[in-house]
Amino acid sequence: MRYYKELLKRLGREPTPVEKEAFAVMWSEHCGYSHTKKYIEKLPKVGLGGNAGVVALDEDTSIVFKIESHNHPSAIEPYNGAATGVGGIIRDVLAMGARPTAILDSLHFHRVIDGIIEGIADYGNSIGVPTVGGELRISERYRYNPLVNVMAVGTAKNEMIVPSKASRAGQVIVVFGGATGRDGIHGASFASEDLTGEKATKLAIQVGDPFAEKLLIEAFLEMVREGLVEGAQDLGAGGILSATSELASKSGLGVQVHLERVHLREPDMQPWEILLSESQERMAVVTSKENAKKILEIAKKYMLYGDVVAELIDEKVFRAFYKDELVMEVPIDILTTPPYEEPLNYVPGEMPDFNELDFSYTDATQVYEQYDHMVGTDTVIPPGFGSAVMRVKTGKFYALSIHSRADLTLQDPYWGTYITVVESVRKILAAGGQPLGITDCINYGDPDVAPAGLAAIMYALKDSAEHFELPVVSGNASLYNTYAAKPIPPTMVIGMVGRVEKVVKPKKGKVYLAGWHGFDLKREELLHKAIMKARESGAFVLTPSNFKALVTYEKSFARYGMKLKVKEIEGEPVHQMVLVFGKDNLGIPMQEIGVLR
Amino acid sequence: MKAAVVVYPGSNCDRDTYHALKLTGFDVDYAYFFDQDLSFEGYDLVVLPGGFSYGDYLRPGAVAARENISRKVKEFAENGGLLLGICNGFQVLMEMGLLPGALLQNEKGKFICRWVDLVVEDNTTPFTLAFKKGEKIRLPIAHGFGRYVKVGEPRVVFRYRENVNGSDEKIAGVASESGNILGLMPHPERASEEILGGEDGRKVFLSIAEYLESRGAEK
Amino acid sequence: MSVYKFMIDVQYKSNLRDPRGETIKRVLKEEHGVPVKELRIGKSIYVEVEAASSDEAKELVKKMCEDLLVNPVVETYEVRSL
Amino acid sequence: MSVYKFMIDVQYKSNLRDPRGETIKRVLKEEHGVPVKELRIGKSIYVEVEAASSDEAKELVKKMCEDLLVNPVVETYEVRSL
Repeated sequence: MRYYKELLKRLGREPTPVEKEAFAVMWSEHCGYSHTKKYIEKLPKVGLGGNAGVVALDEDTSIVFKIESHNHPSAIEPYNGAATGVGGIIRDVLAMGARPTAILDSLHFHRVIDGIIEGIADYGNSIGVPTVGGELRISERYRYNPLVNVMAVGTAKNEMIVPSKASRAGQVIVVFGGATGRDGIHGASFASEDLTGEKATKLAIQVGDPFAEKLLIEAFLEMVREGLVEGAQDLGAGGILSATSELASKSGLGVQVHLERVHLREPDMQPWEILLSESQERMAVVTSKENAKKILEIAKKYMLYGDVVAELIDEKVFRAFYKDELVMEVPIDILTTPPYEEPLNYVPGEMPDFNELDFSYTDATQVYEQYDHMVGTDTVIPPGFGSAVMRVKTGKFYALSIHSRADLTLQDPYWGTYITVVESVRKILAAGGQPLGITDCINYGDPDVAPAGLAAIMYALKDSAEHFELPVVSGNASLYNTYAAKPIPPTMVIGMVGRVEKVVKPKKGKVYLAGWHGFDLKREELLHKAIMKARESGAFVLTPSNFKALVTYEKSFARYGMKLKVKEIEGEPVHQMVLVFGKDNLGIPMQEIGVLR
Repeated sequence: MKAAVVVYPGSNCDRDTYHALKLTGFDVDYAYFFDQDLSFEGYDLVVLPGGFSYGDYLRPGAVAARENISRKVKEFAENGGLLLGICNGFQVLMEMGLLPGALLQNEKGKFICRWVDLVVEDNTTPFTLAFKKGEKIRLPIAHGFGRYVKVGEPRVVFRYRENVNGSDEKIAGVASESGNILGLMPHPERASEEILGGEDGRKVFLSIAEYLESRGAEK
Repeated sequence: MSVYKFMIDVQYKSNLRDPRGETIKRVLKEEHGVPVKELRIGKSIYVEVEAASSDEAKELVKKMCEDLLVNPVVETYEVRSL
Repeated sequence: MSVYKFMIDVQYKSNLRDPRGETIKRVLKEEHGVPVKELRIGKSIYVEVEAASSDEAKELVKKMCEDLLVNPVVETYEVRSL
């Protein structure tokens, strides 16, 4: 265990075997964020702290959104790894009191891995949340470390937003959902292991149950509507241990957990296994003693198991019992404030001339056709056209994008990340949106071997977010993506949400190439104004990063009976050019390059 | 015009169907699987929506079809009420034995979500009065188990215009002999507003309204 | 009362096409060079029931198949005690 | 050369959850009152291969399972000659 000496110091004694297992999980990179915590604190943030970030769509509706990675599990078992990745991020958004309304995925493979696509499709389709967008990058560099990043989005009335913390002693925590088994024990710390270690072969595979997740979504939203939920957190990495300790310590409280009350699927489980089990489709709900009964009635109505598993106390301690046997007791703050690595300082140089690397763009229609992108009847711009646009039936619209440029960050982590944010802003503007916030997922090799790259990425995120005055509302870090000590390209996936006033659908007619070759940050503002001007005049706009890879756009237009015919365009890896459909005088260089018939 | 949308554990398109029915002027209620004292008394239309009832575990619609709420649905249909099964709802109607044949895994073994071209074969059912016979329409499909296998000679109402999932004779929707039950794989509720990409689905709900009004006039 | 174990093999009726099976047969033949003549995919359901005798247990399993586990319109099944 | 027939039973490894089997077991127990103790849903693959002997045929089927039909990370299988 990485910080063992630090644990001895803080505890002032040898940890018991249970405590060793507990701290191995809580202080793992996956739960503890030790390498990114200090950088994250410097990011511009807004809104309610908690699992997933919140931004305001309008005066009475909030949008919750976050990205998470499930890279290690998907490398070991593609189908279940990807499926449980979807389940986890959906519960993160749900825990904020929001109905999940959209999923986007960012996939990096060495070839299309059917198991991962089917895992995302089966889980997302079954829980009835539309998968409306994504990106698919193919490169040999991801042969042993496929990247599966999933972004979930949800909407909620402002008054329904649930804090992800307890608030006073005397509250209780109900854990409800599927039954608890030995799934994924050490899933969290296993996710922070180099894949050749013997840990990787140890079966920490979790199997998803989308049917239980759908029941969990409807049950939890009913509890929120009935005003019974005072706080919530989903059970993910670290299971009951991390959910109960984090809910308590965020309000300076302690917690006592009673493990014998957890509904088990495998009756012979040891107390520490119950504490650390990462069984899927479970939620921790903070409520009053009086409302706990009503919460359990709703859980039962939806065929789910549940019980009051813990109570909040003033004494800042984490105590776990099995019947009256004390299983574990430690000061709670030691558990929930893992050691962190000192952040480096980073001063960016000039942006280099990027070379074109062999990241191939494939036809993503074969992939997104397996996703139900229409369920919910709120998908207004479907996948395949840059950013998706969704509606809220109250008559508001919002744009969603997910984007990464590993071909650039491999050459310069700082400017590669910066350009990814710039291009994401363009994608939202092109959909007629005003960007509201950023969520990010860092996929990196070994931060101890190459700390400078991580610092560069985090500084670029901070600088670009400040440049566009956008809050970074949530995020995730997947580190140690190495195989036989060889790292993946640093891959920063940016998710973005924007408020859309007017929806524009693609119309047949002339297609123009607008903007400039090459990249100059000072000109970007002009490009943005031109995109907004085109949108206001009712023109459709697309912002491809690579003009040699328009196959997904072409195949998507074809599905709606339209043929995109454009000349070969020579575009550098980084440029400031966009495609404008049906509008020519935007006050920036433009030329006619084709037609949409 | 009173409609009830049945919500099984795992149904996903109940709210979408509710929305589309409201748009067409229906008075709509949900019929939840956990409502103990539920009755379809006084309803003109019952809809089994799309989704993954019981996660599609074992067979799509297999478990839902044997719930006691489904017994009440069967009684309602046997008493002449209008019963519409969409996608998973169609699978449930088959498993209930209310419609002939079976719905198996798509030919290529993959889930398919896209708009498809169809033709209206029978515009004499209460669900298709607003269409012309042989009318070409476009509706979206989203299913993994939509391959229709014929048993006997079903009353075919909708047919795909090209092979979508390997269905026998490209059958997309069938009605009961008496015509008061319709099952179809495409989603009319997803094609009831232009902003979503098409309005051909609206005519299914308009047909039902037209039928009920004309029958109401006779009563 | 004791616990009896069975395996239920559920196959689609032989007159029904099995496109999935056909695809896998073709891949095995053409890409793996295996001389496969026929391949059909079905379900195998492992079940344990509590009953007073093995006959009673077998009856219970038959009833489960008729009630839910098998779709008589397109499927046939065989029960094997383990 | 002659044709040999086999049935391959493919099941999820026992230490892995089978949410489908769990859900169906629960429905049978709670809603159909059947005393089912355990239920797991797997695949059963009927296959016919051409070979010089039954041993050779069995080897071929084993190879098919390892190459394509079974995912060794999460599934186990048994071959039964018919």
